[in-house]
Amino acid sequence: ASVADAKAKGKVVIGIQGDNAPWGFVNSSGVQDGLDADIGKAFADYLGVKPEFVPLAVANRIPALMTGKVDVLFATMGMTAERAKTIQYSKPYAGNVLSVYGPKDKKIAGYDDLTGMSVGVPKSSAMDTAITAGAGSKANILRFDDDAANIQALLSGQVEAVGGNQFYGDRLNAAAPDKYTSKFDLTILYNGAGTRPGEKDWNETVNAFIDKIKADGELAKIYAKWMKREVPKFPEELPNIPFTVK
Amino acid sequence: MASIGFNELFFLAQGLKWTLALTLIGFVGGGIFGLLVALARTAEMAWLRRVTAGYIAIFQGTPLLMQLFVVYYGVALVGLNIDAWLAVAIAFTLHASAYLGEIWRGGIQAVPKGQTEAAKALGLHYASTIKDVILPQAFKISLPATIGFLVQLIKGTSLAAIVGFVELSRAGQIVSNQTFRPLTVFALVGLAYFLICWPLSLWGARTERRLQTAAR
Amino acid sequence: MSYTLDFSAVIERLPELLLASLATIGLALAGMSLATVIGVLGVIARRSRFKLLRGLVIGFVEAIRNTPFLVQIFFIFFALPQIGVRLNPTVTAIIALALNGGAYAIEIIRGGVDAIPKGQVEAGLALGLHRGQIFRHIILKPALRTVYPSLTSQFVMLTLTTSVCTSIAAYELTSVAQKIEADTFRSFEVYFTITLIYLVISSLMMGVFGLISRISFSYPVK
Amino acid sequence: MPQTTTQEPLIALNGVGKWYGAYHALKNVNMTVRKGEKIVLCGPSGSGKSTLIRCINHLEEIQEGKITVEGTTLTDSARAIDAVRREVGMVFQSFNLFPHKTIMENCTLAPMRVKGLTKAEAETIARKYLERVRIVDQADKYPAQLSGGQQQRAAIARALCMEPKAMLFDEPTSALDPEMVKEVLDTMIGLARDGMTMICVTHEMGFARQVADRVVFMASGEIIEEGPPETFFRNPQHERTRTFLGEILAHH
Amino acid sequence: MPQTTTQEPLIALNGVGKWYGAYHALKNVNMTVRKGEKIVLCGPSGSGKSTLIRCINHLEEIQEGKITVEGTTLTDSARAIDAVRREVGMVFQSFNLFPHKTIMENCTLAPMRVKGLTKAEAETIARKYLERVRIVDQADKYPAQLSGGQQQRAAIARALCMEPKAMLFDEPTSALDPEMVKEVLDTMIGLARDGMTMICVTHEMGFARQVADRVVFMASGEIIEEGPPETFFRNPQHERTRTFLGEILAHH
Ligand SMILES: Nc1ncnc2c1ncn2[C@@H]1O[C@H](COP(=O)(O)OP(=O)(O)OP(=O)(O)O)[C@@H](O)[C@H]1O
Ligand SMILES: Nc1ncnc2c1ncn2[C@@H]1O[C@H](COP(=O)(O)OP(=O)(O)OP(=O)(O)O)[C@@H](O)[C@H]1O
Ligand SMILES: [Mg+2]
Ligand SMILES: [Mg+2]
Repeated sequence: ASVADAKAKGKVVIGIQGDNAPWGFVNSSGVQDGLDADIGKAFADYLGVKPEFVPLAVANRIPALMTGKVDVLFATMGMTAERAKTIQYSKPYAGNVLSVYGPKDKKIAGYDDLTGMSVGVPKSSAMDTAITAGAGSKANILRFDDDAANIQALLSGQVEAVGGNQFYGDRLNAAAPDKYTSKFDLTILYNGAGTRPGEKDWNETVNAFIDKIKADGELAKIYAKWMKREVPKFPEELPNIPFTVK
Repeated sequence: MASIGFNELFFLAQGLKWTLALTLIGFVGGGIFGLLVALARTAEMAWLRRVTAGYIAIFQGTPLLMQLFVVYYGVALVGLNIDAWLAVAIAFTLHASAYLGEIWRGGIQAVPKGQTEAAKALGLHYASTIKDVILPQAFKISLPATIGFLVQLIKGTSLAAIVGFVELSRAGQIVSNQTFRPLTVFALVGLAYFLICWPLSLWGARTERRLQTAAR
Repeated sequence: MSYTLDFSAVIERLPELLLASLATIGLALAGMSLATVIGVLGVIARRSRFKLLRGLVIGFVEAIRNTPFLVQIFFIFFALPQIGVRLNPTVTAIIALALNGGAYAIEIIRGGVDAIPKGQVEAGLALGLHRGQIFRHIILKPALRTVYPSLTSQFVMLTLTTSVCTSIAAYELTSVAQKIEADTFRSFEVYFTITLIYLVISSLMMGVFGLISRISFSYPVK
Repeated sequence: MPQTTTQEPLIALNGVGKWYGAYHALKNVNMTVRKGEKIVLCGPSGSGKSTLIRCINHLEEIQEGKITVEGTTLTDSARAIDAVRREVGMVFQSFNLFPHKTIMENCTLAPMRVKGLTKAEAETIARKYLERVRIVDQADKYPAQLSGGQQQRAAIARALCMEPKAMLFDEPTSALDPEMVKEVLDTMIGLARDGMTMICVTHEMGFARQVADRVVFMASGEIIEEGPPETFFRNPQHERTRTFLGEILAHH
Repeated sequence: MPQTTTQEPLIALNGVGKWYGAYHALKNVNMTVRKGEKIVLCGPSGSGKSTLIRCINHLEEIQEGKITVEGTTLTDSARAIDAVRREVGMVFQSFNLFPHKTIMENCTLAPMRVKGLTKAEAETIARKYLERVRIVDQADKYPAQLSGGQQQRAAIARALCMEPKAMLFDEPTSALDPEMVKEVLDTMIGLARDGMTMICVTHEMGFARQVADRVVFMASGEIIEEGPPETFFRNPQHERTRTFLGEILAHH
């Protein structure tokens, strides 16, 4: 469906993740929530249509987009050059400060210190990508289905460190006070919206929308609500990741 | 970080509802087509038996998850956009009919040959022979195995998450990601499955015993 | 939909997938072998004089058969460390597969044992053989032969179940596939490919099972 | 005590040849059975007796020759097979009653499904024949609740309910305990007396003497010799027949 | 042609009573079998013949009375049971050969496991007894590859390989085709001539006449009468025996 179709129908179908708080998730009442959900709502407003959310899992977000089951993905998708060969990214709208977390008393200052360690990451996440790139050959990387399993693995001692996002600190602290801390930051990974390659209308619309919310402070509001921090400064371009359809 | 409260339990219960609905679809679709598969597998035409054998090999030889994926997304690739319900109905039917068909083939072949011959000698036609003579006995013979498979199918419905169903397992995963208590959540989910499956298993075992004593 | 399948990314990483297939086969073989052992020992325990032992086996079988494999493997991986048992993902996966397959094997083999004509046992008794000898020399092989088809199809299912081991980060086919999918977003290509690989693996298994049957159970029956 | 028989041939086999794969099970078999005639078929194990009578109602296909029953030539066409099966009833060594149906249901199934009788009509007929074999009081039991002899009589009644022109028996008493053999044989003798056309595979030589018009002896898929019981038993023509009779009668 | 027998009692049953649940299957059975004696046990179906001989080697437990074999009283103790089973061999109606073992392996299993013989020793013995029953050429085949008569002879050889003092036979020929009965009976007659002590449940009256020292007739769990074959067949004392013999011999 094209943007025009969506406008005609008065509905845009947005794919978000179903279990990745605080980005995109389904809350206990069964309603989608989180940063991506709020951005999706703003996007629908921008188009002047109603949003329809499809909660997706990591394994099926791309198929859902490619087969037209959703119009656009706001699904916590870290932007990498390799992935950009398959889907069309928009301009970035969020950034992940990714860190390695580990026990307070252990020295982990950089990738080299991960040598020989088992390190947990949520499978297919930005952390997975970053740590695999940085320490893939040195560390024993265990890829769990989601953040919950990843954190549980650290708590139960199945791994010695985990790659996590900015929220891991709070969670670890709540589960085991004062035991774990952030060790070092990985590269910042930006999230972009995903559309089907070659579909200019969606890409341009999404980019225009992102420009608008960046400019009018709406993104900052949503960011503060969910990420509890300032909007990072976004790069103008990323190597080999085009933001627009060529 | 939330704790596991009423809301979470209610959410899990919603998931349970879908699990039961998906199970029902699998049972009905698998039952009907499984019967056809079993009959084709025991047919007199050699080519039909061979085709069905291939069908069974494919659906028993690949993970159900992949079958769901291929039916829902793969078919959409070639331009057929089907509803998620239809997709799970088709995938579960294919999957369950392969297994049930194989189980019931065994049952049909375990009915002594003399029974078919007696029916033929009385002039009964194929349909009547199957319906009045073979199936009632084959069904009895394969009942325990059938129930065993149905229990596995109930557990297998969890894979429907890939086409977007938030059934019991997926609900558990979601709750676990909100509460960060995967152990508690999955213990609850495990218990729920146990409570659905166990009565069925017990019934299966009881029937098996009853059939065995009756056969003596 | 104008999606064009492009397998180049998958083909590039085919070696990874093939290596992971070997891991999957390894997990499956280890799981099956242990499951068979558990199955036989479980059947012996179920026939024992001690009520408690029989009860334990029944409880074990019911608990395993009526809960999802995912819950079982989670339990071993995440709950056992709380009592000090910490197993790495591969070992966890093998144990979980063995216990799961073992529970089914107990039920299946028991069916085969029950199907052995009473006369066989009586002939053994009349010859002066003891219960253990009768089980080992007279019952076991024909019982396994009777249930061989059910047992092997259960084992094919076990092979496919190895894919769930990805959730505790075990190294096997599905986890590698998901990694490749995440890196490249080539979901269809990846999933189609591994579906095919699973089909090849399970067909190979069936072939090998057939061979084993021809070697081990080749005695004629009427 | 052979019965008088009319001259019309009810069943005729002409040059029948039958192979199981490469194994030649029936070799150029010729045989004519007239209405009311009673034939006892005997011969060593594996000689093709069962095969022969199973070919008559097309439980086995033949590859050579021709089988005609009441004018209908048995081809592979479904109509010919149906017609023939309606005319001949068959009783098996292992009874083959349907275990999940009562004796009454066993007897009414085929008349209802094949002849389209109503339940009431079928039950009337069934009661008549269950009476005939003297187990009408067992009508509501399941096969497993009956003794072997009663089961075999129920199987005979079931076949009779289709009111066939001829009956085929394949060792109907050999799965029975010695004491039950008699009751089944008595039933068969009664049937014979009533003029039923019968082909019966059996080693009960007493029965053969008592009711057979002809005894047919088979070996290795061929009919070796045949004749009325007196001649057959007293003065067998062939060496093979003689050894066979010797063995059969030796330990009695 | 009864054999001379020594006077020592090999097997003795004293006031044996046996219940299956509430069903009284054996009632005060008394019987003595001397070394070398051959007993034929007959009686209607369900009369307790099988039960009786199965009690002798403790395949069934008894609730009343006493069974003694070669001086060992059969209690529930494992040692007594082992001792008795080593002394008596048993042959079943349905052969019960082990289908997954060759005839040779069937014969050597128990001698190796129970008596601790080496494979070579066991095979020497096995070959001797397979020769004895004339199927030594079939030693490497599996049971399913043998005819019924050969299977039963293999079962006899298997029992003999334990070199028992007595043999129990439970209808050893009734699952066989008529032509195969003779070869098994011949084997048994040979055994009898060699002086083996035997208790044999059978309805082969020719065999009884030929080898039995005594025929024992049972009905409803009781021994009704017994005697040497001539007297037993010619002049049975009890009405029940007479009807039974009538039925058994009627259709032969
Ligand atoms: N379905 C079959 N496939 C191959 N060979 C068969 C088949 N049925 C019978 N035979 C063979 O055909 C021959 C004749 O068999 P048939 O059953 O007619 O003999 P029979 O005279 O009835 O013997 P019995 O007295 O043992 O019943 C036998 O050698 C048998 O092995
Ligand atoms: N395990 C059992 N449980 C209950 N009743 C039994 C059992 N075994 C035998 N009986 C009953 O005990 C009685 C005697 O049985 P048994 O087998 O000794 O008879 P039999 O004389 O050998 O008969 P047949 O000639 O039919 O072999 C029968 O009424 C039978 O139903
Ligand atoms: Mg036959
Ligand atoms: Mg008996």
